[in-house]
Amino acid sequence: MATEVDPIAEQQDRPLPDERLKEMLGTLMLCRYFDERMEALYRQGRLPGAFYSGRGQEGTHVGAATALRSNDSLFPTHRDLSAQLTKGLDLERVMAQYWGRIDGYLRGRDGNSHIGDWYGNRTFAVMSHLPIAYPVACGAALAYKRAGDDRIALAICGDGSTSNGRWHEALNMSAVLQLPVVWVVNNNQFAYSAPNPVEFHTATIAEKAAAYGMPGVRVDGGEVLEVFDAVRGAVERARNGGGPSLIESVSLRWRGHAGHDPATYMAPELLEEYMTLHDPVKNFQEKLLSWGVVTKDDIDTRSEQIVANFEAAHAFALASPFPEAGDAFLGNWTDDGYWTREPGRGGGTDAS
Amino acid sequence: MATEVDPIAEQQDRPLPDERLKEMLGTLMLCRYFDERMEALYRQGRLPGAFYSGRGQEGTHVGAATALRSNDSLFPTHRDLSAQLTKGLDLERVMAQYWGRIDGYLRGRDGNSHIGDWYGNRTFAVMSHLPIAYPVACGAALAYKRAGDDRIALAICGDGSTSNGRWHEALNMSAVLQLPVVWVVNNNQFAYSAPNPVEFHTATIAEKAAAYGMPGVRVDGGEVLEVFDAVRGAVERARNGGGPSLIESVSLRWRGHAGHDPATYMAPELLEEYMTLHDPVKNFQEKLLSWGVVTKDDIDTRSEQIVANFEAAHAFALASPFPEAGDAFLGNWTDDGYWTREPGRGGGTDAS
Amino acid sequence: MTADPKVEVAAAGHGAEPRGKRGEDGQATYLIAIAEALWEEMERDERVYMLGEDIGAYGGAFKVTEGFMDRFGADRVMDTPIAEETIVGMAVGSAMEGLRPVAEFQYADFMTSGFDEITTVLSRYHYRAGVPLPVVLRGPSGGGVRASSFHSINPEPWFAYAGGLKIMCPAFPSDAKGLLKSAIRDDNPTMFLEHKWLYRRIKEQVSTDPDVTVPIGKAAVKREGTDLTIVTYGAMVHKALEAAETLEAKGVSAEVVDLRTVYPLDEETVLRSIEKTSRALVLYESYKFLGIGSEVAAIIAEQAFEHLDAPVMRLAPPNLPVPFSPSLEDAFLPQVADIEAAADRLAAW
Amino acid sequence: MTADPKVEVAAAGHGAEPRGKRGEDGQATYLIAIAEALWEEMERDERVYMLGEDIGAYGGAFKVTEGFMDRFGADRVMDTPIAEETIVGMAVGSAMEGLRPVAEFQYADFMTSGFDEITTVLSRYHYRAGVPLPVVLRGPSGGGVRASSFHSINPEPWFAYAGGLKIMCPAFPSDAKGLLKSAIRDDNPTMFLEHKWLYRRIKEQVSTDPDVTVPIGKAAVKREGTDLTIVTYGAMVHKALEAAETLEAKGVSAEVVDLRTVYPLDEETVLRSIEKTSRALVLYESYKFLGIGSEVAAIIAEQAFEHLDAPVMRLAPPNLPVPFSPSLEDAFLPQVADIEAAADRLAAW
Ligand SMILES: Cc1ncc(C[n+]2csc(CCOP(=O)(O)OP(=O)(O)O)c2C)c(N)n1
Ligand SMILES: Cc1ncc(C[n+]2csc(CCOP(=O)(O)OP(=O)(O)O)c2C)c(N)n1
Ligand SMILES: [Mg+2]
Ligand SMILES: [Mg+2]
Repeated sequence: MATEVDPIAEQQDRPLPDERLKEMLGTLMLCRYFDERMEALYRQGRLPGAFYSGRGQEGTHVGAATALRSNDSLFPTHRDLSAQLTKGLDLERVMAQYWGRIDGYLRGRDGNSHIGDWYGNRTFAVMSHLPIAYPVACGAALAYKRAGDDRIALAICGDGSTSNGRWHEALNMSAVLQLPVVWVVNNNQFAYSAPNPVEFHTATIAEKAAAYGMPGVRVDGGEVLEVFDAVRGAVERARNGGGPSLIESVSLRWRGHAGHDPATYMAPELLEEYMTLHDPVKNFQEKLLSWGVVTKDDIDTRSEQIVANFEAAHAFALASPFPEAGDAFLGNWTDDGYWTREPGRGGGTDAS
Repeated sequence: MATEVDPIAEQQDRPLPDERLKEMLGTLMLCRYFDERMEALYRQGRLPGAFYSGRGQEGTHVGAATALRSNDSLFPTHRDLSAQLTKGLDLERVMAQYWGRIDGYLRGRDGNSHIGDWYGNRTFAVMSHLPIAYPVACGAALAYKRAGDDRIALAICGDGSTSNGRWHEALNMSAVLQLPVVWVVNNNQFAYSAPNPVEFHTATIAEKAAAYGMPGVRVDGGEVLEVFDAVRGAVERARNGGGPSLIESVSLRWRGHAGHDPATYMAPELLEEYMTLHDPVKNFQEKLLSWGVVTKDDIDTRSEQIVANFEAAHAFALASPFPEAGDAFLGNWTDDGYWTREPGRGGGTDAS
Repeated sequence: MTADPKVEVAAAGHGAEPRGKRGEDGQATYLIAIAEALWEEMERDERVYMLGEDIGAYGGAFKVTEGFMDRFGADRVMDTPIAEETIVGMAVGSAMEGLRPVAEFQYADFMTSGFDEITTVLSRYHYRAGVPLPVVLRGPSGGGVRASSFHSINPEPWFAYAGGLKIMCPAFPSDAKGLLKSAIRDDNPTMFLEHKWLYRRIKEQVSTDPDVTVPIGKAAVKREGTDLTIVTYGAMVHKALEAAETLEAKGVSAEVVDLRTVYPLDEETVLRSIEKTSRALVLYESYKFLGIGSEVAAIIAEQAFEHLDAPVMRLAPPNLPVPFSPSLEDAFLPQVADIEAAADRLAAW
Repeated sequence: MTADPKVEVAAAGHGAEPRGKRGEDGQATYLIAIAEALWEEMERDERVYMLGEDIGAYGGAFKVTEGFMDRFGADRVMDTPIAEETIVGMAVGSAMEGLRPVAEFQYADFMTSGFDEITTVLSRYHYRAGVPLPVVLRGPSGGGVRASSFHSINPEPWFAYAGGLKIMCPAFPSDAKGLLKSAIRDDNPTMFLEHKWLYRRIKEQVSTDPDVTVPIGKAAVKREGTDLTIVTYGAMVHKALEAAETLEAKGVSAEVVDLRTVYPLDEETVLRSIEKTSRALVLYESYKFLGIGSEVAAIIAEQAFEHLDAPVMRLAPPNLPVPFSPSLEDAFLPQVADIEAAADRLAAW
């Protein structure tokens, strides 16, 4: 059965030191700004490839990733770049990936949010097929359990992905083996154009946890601390040998499935409601202001930093060369050493 | 949540006319005898290929299949030959299949219980990959719903198959589309050598139904009427537009996974318990005797018929020719007409 | 999900039937031709229905089925959960009960997510049990649109190996429309791969006669030539034709054979062309190792040996994930210049 | 689940380590050689672990891992649920964290049930993201044991096409042991296909030195000949050698090249043999259309053209489900007599 978490945000005692709360707000603001600017560049035809906006879901992404240690592993989807940014990915290299440049985390081999940084921030390089990283997360968790250390794996996927067989296999396997893994479902209420009722027949996703004999929790993705608290609880449980948990974080996908999608299938009232009442960035900003953790000035300063960092990263990305054509044929087998040496930087093309 | 069904068998009013109860007993006896004799032939090296014994699970198979109309479709597994026999498969053609002969339902193309008779008895030809027929059952059910007739599809699989992604997808899909389908899980407590705890982490399989927003029922496979009653209820529900249901029928796999498996991993006490307390054939026989529906004589007469029929079918199978070698290259495309004409009967080989 | 926003935004008007989306000149793009085939077959036979992700209200990721739900209703234009194994399984089961399903994969890349139901059930069932399965699986395949590894694959060799599916990879709008209609009318399982690079790039006059079809299993000579034969299919046909022009100028006359159907393969048309030109360049976008061209080369080596004046030459991408960066993808895929160079070497042999 | 009960019942003693299961003569069957390789590598490197269905207490459907759990414990000999996608995914994730998983598929047929994780994740991850994945996928493949369609497949062409897995199909116990050890020590994903027809039929003296390995990607000439070359692998190697004997008697000297590894392919050894004999018969048990032999034939046609005195000939089963009935399966699979007939035609060409 799904158990509603008592929103810690309402409590007087704060879940984290002020510095970390401030940091969390900064991350939320960064993710929001990055998302808005990248989408704008996409619409102007200045951003190649695809763009999947995670706007409105930053509470889920930042709340979940904040509950992880740097050596815990994260298995995200195309929608979860904000979670990867929270985990620590470098803005410059992220943007270099969008522009297909050699300094991108995947050296230009993949684009957009199909990104990852295993050795640096322990994030799995996103793959399209949904939710194909879920079974992989079981494996990382298995390794932690075997090693007897207290690391954990956290995987995110969307509401629509829960109807896929891989989702079931991974949850079931993690329960049978009692693996240290946390399953987060970013229920943004749509799978591309499909609303929840087209994807599953239960009122919530959290209640499905019972079918695996694991706890299931449903939280408000508009409240980052509510998400953080629930995920932290699940993470602690996993670290201490308590096995897997499922967390459903509910929000709304504010934008289309990807940059090209006007999402005319979404009811304007619904969007209106979420943008006004469940904006994770606005809500948290107001909370910290009311708590006196930050001042209006702090926020303005942080905003300026973010804009500056974005511009710098954008410039870096555009200045980064394309991969050399010959690189296309390297890096399949470990033996050719492509991934252990610095890549050539002589690529040149005006494509994109 | 799983709801225990109140075993109708205990009630005084009988669920079926005496003639049908008698028929049910006859089918149970046939399935039991067929299973014992075929295994014996296998052990003597006289039966080619593999043999998957369904002994101890006849209550599930006969109870479930008896609740179907002849034009309802059945999607079984390797373990469920008894369900196909109940649906009406002809013993002679079944045995011809085991011996790889042209008169087998699949014309020698497949063997053992990988059998089916779509046009005759509406049973899907069994495939090994588990539970690969579950999604197919959704399709048949979809066609019935589209046609607006009241036919239904019933699919069976084992406990171990519930850990596979296809199982989840099919149940979820059937719930989303509210398809007229009944999902029966033959929980014989083992998947090859794996006991339930290796396959899933819940106490029952029936409770997993809640994750799909469908009713889940757990019944005693040792009591054929209990199974019949639960399945009949689910079938009626499906016929009347009530959507899918899940039924877990609990028994024990009395024999090894297949003829070659001594099943040394199974606790003797467990086997002992089930063979004495949960023998669906013995239990039903005693019930009908106590109800006065059958006499000892009826049973003896029926037994003799069964033995005679088995011998006749065995003789028929051995007399049936092997397929002609050239048949191996026909029947892939509908265009060559192989499946719409009588097959050649000139095959000859002393193999097997 | 789409390769090029500019192109996607250019998706035709909402709710209109495909015919209405042809250009001023009455020409139909490859995409519109496909939509017309679906529309006409849905009109012709009400047993035909479509299922897939986002094909209903949304009209499909590439807008191929736009307007279909309004016309045919949600029962015949079914939106499904993200469950490819079960989408295929449902198609099979409904076909066993007399329906004629056309399942759309949002990208052909996701056919691997339904691989077992496709290759174990759909591909084998008729041979094993004699029940016809008139199922069509369709989806956008191929690269060249900067969509990277997971949105650019050419899966046809995987499914051709299975042996129980007829597989089409048309290069022109007319062939696409005619072959898709044949596929929907065929009682056997078929796979129809739509090269997404062609969707809106290629257009031509396409018959409006709903009964004009193109036979499955027949290749076509798209350009006559005498010095060598380029055997190819899909998007590469257009690169081959472009290269043939330049080669002509250089005095090399190249014949271009478009396989159109990759399984079963039209050996006769290929061999007849080789008998004429005595030189074969097999060009394909599926990976080089065990791509469709491997079989074509083997067939030529086996059956046209006496006619060959030079080795069978192959040009295809390596068996690697299709990379995203333009510099990488351009090096990865055979380009017109590569074809010319190969043809020059072959002609000079 | 097994093809031949008599054979299955002959499974070696319980709990013994594989070495103890060799015959009086010290020879090891193909199955025992595989078990020894696993055992020795488990001993050598504790990062190595096995996962799969019924491999623990039961010792595996074919008893390959019998006795392993007693020796290495349930953590390193893990029984899993029936969830192939997740078995592969777990192998990948654990390899990313430094383990070296060896996943057993009860039958290679069920690799299609994990197809997406194998071809989309395992095969592509290193190229895309640079993380080595030392994962071994192993399982019994091939026909000839009356096990019918779902227990007889040769899936190697499907996985070779993916391009990111090294794939081995050994024919002899020594090669099986040496190649499996190399696979387990390789930092790249590998697939090890054990032809079940060979498990207990073929035995030979096999090195007991735990450090003797066989290099991946190298073919071997198993029989010297001068008139023609039979290029083959797996169970067919033994049929080829048998045919070569009879051919010898008839005055036809056949060389037999055993590919051993089918991806990447050892082109050099194949070509060197063709240069010598000038005639090639490509024999394979994977389906004819886009089976491994299609690529071999294409390579020969492309690179040995000048040396060929006859067309490249192919002998392989059709792309159909492997049928159960002896009369059908015997007609379906290439038999020794078919090989002789083909070789005769080729030599006479
Ligand atoms: C197996 C598979 N089928 C289809 C797709 C195409 N696709 C990409 S995203 C998407 C919708 C995903 O919805 P959800 O899981 O809710 O994630 P969200 O995009 O809402 O975050 C679909 C259908 C895919 N990526 N993988
Ligand atoms: C996808 C898949 N993986 C593995 C197998 C091999 N296999 C055949 S039966 C079986 C056990 C099935 O257990 P269960 O589902 O409980 O059915 P039962 O045999 O007990 O009736 C296994 C693992 C298979 N048939 N399909
Ligand atoms: Mg969603
Ligand atoms: Mg079972």
